[in-house]
Amino acid sequence: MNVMDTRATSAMLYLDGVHVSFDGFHAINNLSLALEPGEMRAIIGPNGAGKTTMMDIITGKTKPDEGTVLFDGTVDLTRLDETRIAELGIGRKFQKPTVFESQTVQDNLLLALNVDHSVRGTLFWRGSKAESERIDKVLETIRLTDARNRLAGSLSHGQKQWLEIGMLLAQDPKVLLVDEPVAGMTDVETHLTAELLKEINKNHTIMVVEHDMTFVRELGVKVTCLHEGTVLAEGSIDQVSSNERVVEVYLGR
Amino acid sequence: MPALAGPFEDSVAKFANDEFSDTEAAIGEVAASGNALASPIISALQDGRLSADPDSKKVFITQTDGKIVDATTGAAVDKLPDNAAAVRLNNRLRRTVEAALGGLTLLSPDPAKRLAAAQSVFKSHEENLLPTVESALAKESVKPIKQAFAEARAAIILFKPDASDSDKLDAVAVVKARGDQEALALLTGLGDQPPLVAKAAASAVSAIQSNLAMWSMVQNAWYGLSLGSVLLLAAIGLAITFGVMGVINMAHGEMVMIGAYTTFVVQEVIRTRYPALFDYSLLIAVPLAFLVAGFIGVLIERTIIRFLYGRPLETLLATWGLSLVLQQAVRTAFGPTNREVGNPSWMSGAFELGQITITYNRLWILCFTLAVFAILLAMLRYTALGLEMRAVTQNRRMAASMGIATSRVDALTFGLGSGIAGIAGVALSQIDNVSPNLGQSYIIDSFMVVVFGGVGNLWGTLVGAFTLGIANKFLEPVAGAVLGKIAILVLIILFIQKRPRGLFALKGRAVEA
Amino acid sequence: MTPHILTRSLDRAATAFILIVAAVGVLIPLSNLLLPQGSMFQVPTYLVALWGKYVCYAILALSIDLIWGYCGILSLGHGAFFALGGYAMGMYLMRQIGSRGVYGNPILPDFMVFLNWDKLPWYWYGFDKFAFAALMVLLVPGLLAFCFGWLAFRSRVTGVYLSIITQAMTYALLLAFFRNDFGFGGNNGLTDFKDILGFNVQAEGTRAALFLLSCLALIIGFLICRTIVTSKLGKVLIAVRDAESRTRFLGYRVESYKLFVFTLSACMAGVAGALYVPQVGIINPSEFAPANSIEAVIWVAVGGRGTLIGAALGAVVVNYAKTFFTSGPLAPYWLFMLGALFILVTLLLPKGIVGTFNSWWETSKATNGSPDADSAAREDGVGAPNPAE
Amino acid sequence: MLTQLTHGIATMTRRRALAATAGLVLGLAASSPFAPAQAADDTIKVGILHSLSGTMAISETTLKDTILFLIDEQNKKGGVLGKKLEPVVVDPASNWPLFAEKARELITKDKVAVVFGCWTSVSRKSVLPVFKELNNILFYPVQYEGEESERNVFYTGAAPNQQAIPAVDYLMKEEKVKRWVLAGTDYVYPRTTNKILEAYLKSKGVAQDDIMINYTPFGHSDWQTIVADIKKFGSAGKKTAVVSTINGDANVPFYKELGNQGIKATDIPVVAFSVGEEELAGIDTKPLLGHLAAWNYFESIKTPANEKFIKEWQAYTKNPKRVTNDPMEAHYIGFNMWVKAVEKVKSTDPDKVIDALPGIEAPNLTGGVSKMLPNHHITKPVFIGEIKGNGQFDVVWKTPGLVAGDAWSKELEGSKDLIGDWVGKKCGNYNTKTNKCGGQGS
Repeated sequence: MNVMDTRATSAMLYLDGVHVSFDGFHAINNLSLALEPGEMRAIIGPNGAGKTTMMDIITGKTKPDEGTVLFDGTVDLTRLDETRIAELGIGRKFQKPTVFESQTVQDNLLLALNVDHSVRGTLFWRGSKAESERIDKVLETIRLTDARNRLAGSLSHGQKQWLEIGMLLAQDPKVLLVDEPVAGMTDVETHLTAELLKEINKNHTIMVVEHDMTFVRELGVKVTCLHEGTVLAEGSIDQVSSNERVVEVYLGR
Repeated sequence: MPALAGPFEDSVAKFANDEFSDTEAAIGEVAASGNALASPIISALQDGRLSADPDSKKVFITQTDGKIVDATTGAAVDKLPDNAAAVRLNNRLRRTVEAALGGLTLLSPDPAKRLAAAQSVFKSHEENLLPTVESALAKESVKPIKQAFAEARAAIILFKPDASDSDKLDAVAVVKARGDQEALALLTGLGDQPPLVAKAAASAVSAIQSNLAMWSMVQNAWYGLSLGSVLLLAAIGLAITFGVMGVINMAHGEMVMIGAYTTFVVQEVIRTRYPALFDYSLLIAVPLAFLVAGFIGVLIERTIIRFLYGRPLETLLATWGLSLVLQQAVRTAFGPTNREVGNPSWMSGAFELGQITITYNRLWILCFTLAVFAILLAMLRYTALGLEMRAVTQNRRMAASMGIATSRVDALTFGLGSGIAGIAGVALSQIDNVSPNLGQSYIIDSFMVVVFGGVGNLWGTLVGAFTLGIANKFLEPVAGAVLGKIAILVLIILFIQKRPRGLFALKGRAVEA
Repeated sequence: MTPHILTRSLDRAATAFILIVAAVGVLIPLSNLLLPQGSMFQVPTYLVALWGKYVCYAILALSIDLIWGYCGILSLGHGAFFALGGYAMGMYLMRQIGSRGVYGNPILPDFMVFLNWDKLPWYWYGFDKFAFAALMVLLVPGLLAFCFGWLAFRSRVTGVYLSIITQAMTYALLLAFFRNDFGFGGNNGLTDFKDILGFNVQAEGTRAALFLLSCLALIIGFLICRTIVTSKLGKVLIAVRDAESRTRFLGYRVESYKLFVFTLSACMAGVAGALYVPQVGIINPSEFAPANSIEAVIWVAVGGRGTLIGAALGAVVVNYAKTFFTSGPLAPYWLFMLGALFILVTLLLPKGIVGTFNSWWETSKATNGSPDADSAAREDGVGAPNPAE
Repeated sequence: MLTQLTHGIATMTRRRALAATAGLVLGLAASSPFAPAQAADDTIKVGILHSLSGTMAISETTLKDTILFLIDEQNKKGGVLGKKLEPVVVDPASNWPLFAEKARELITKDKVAVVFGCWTSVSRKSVLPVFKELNNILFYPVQYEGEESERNVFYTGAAPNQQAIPAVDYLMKEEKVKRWVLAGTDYVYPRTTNKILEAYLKSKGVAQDDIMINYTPFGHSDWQTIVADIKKFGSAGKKTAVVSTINGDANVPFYKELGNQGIKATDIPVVAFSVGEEELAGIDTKPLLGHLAAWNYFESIKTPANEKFIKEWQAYTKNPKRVTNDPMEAHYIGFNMWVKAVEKVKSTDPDKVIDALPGIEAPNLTGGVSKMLPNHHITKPVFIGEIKGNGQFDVVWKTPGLVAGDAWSKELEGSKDLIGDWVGKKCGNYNTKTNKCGGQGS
């Protein structure tokens, strides 16, 4: 297979024939997936299907045993580490909300801002109007303006999820990988989150991993179902949810 | 002095002068006297059973059955005079005694005594014993003893100035065939010899040396295994508390120390109450040490560690504090000095395997360590507690929801780790100091073993311990003990950079989360 | 250093701390030198030396707090950097003895003479110059920390693994410095110093000056740490401490940050050691003992991890207690107390003295509704470290 | 303190705040961290500077008890100069800088007249500058490497020529030893002693090939390789002996390994300089029968003075099994010398006592009378003892008379021309070649 052939598709994120195993357990098995620029893709699948491991591979946390992972058609992500990949413009929200709990909401966003990340740069950093305006805007988007001076650790679970999405916004990456954004949220919050992601999708490519089928349906985007580390089905939510195999292994009869 | 004293009596009386030179003269004269009492006198002297009264110049033998006889007459005596004292020896005299006894017991009916006599003659190679050795050789029917007599004869001939060259060449061959350190000592210490003999001796020496050099590799490997077993024993409890539970127990060494002190207490009780049981003292100490250290472990887990789960660095500090308290507590209770823990007879001494000496205590410790390891492995695999333990470490919440009392399992796991450390203390009491500082000297090494082998993997600990032990013992002759140890530490530091999770690391998403 | 990052670092508590240290640094020597002996306020010379030692420990504690409290790196080998700085200074002081050693050899220190060394080993060259020695005080610990950190952080050795290998590092150095062949005086180390920069180290004036210098070093060290922790760099460090991989996914090169503070912290520890040596009069391998490093960590824990003032305060409080309890009838129980302190602080006072005080202050302010809410209490502009690492 | 200060600064004017700070700082610093000293003039204070915790407690605790016992006995006799002696005990916790700190505290705060203390050389080196600066007296009771003679220190333990060299002489003469293993822990005492012995052996015609030198770290516990090496070295056909300067804790595993590998004293005797009754208390000595130790005192020596001392010591400690050892005797001699010197000059003034001490004689426990020499070392007899089965020693040899301690070894290149003479020359390192004080330089 020739890698350069696929460049024609100009996929933002391109995985082909990826394998990973941990101590003999095949977590990812010949996984191929392409995410077009500006696309939002929902990933579903049962526990252990390899969803999070796939994100680990894209963000450089786990190195695949074999296979191709390309960003923007040209950059081989398997050779880079997390920091470098983040710098390229791939942001990630973890399954368990991970924010800097002992710092304020505002500082969390400040840290996420896509500015000079060198030791020197941060030591002599002195803030700018543009930066604070950007933070204000993100705070507004994620509805945390009133909580800006609160410690992130004191936020509710849903607020932490939003703060983490807000950090992604502040980071302003080209691709957002969002792992279970609505876990533990109320219906209203879930709905708001879907709206928020759709809003973000206007300027960003997004990959969402989620179990909540109502939420996935609400997003109304192309769905990929993973099972045992490989793609089981791909298509619209209706197509996928009517797939025999998907029903068998995931949705249940 | 009795008026009728003959030469033998005169000789014996010299023992009462309390002068080493007189004692030496007396040994020679008595041994040469041919008197039936000569052998009993000299073996009594060797065992410290020969007493003398400096005033009356009378000398007495305390027989092994406790009866006392006059050394000159063999007549029974009721009791020793008040001022009688054991005849003193120094090393030189002890050697004289051995040599004399060797001559006297060459024809003893007891095979063990004959063998010992032959070996002491091989060392002393006294010329005047040649006829006796030859007649003994002719009479001997037990093969190894016959061999020993032949070697003793060869040794005498080699040192006999008037022996013929061909006799000496035969003797060199016999000694060469023996091939051990003592043969080497004998051949290198020959002194002036006829050129032919000297040449044969030199080639025998180099043959023995190259043989010994090969054996020294075997020896290093054995020492490495032995050191590895000690490391493994010290680390295995840590592999449970650190590896399985993720708890850094800096007081682990003190659990080892408590085990050693338990052994001391057991032996004290046995010494004062039931001296006959001394050889079983360790067998009694093992379960007790396990229980005592295990109980203290459970106590520690319930009062300190359970409040610190998920905070490994805080656990480290708290348990370090605990180690200080335990050390000082033992120091207060037992005093700061070393305590004596004896070796039971089955753990004393050594045997020869080829050209290396294997000491029983090291051998038993190796066997013991492997047994503990096997039992532990089986326990984790096949018992209910082992199953629960693995369940809790893999997924605490799930285990709890399935009805496992996680806090009980935590306490028991920690108790198990501590108990095994206590058992290690019993074994270490056989080769190291029993002092409040005992644990300190093992804690860093134990952590190195566990980290090197890979956390959470008992097999890793096993391989780690033996690798470090053997590497250390092969480095030691080259670099010296200190540099060898430094080199090992540096290598471990570099190794951790290469494989941050150790030799046998668990891989996967779960361990990194 | 640009002024804005300096001014930002000076809030009320920090200013108060600096003023107090400065006052201590000036007043104690003055009272020692000027007031008549026996006067109520006269500080006897031995106490000047003692407090000088505490101040050096405070600097060491600051350096540990910078990496542990703010970046989550628990080094159990920081005593090694302290000792290396001390050895660099000790080598200078040794060379200053010159021909006044017992053997009167103008070049070789006494221990080399009696081990029959005929010439100075190469690594002793240059230590007769103060400037060179001062450079080495920073460079040697800094370089070791840099190399060690470069290897360890790049391979992502973290948490207890890092703690254990730092311990292995200091243990290896301990064994190495014990060796007489190593050329640093073996077990006895370096001692019997005479002069520093031409002044007699025993003289009251020199002691007073050394004390003042130590206080100055504490202030400078404190300012450097304050500047760092109040800058955005400080926020990144805390981010690394609380969620290392999150920080990585935001595009921060975590290992560079760790390496930077680790090396800086080692240099600070080296300076503390260098000031310590002329005041106590001896440096020997026991300073490398892992137990010393662990004890220094507990100073920080007692004072309050993640609060700079707490670290310094903890060092002084614990060592004051040590001095107090190792004399008189309580002497045999000192280790019980120290051990109990380790346990109790981690169990009952996880935030340390200053951290607990801060929380209390914050709550009382919040209930009183005082407008002055976030000044002195939030001393370092951040919350307490998350106990769950 | 922090509460008050931050709060204070917030509320007070700046000037008042500064004044308050100053007062507080000085008050805190000047109030010593120690319990207030009692200005009792009716007692003479005696400082005891021995580790009661940490690794050295194992050896030093006994010495603290010894001085307490000696003070008790002296006070029963009416004290010194009509005053009672008052012991001041501190714990330097086996921490060398703490030794210096505690020495300073004893002298400055407690105003002791004399200090008995230290065990390791490094602790002595650590307190030396303090004693010089504050001009006080230290009695140091442990055998050491020599190469030192300080005005303020009196060395009552053995110098190398009072222990190592007689032991080697004995082995050469009595045991006809031709090959030597010098095994030691890697620190200054073994290094120096072995240097001296090496030079001495060579001067007696021993070839380099017949000397094996081996160093091990402190607390070394795995002796398999080294014992095997010794065995190998000893099988070269010449009588071999081991001269051991192995430090306390490492001895037990060393002897255990010797015993187990079957090295008997009749094959390769080991003579030790750091193994005494206290160390043997931790070992089953039956396999060690005949191995040797060289000391200036053994508990088993039968003299009326020694028997009385042991009886009273065991009564004082209420422990009928408590052993005595060489450093204890050194303290016994040193303490009595100090008492005599104080009574001679009728003052505890350190200058006067230091000047009075050389020439003072005090009986030792082995039947002789030891004398303080101008180099601040004392004369002592040297005994060679063989280990007995009961953990005691049997004296097999002794020097005909008392041996004077040499501060500077005659065998070492750097010190062969040096002498210590605090009476005539007033100098600890007087060079007899250049006739100058101050080592060999210039």
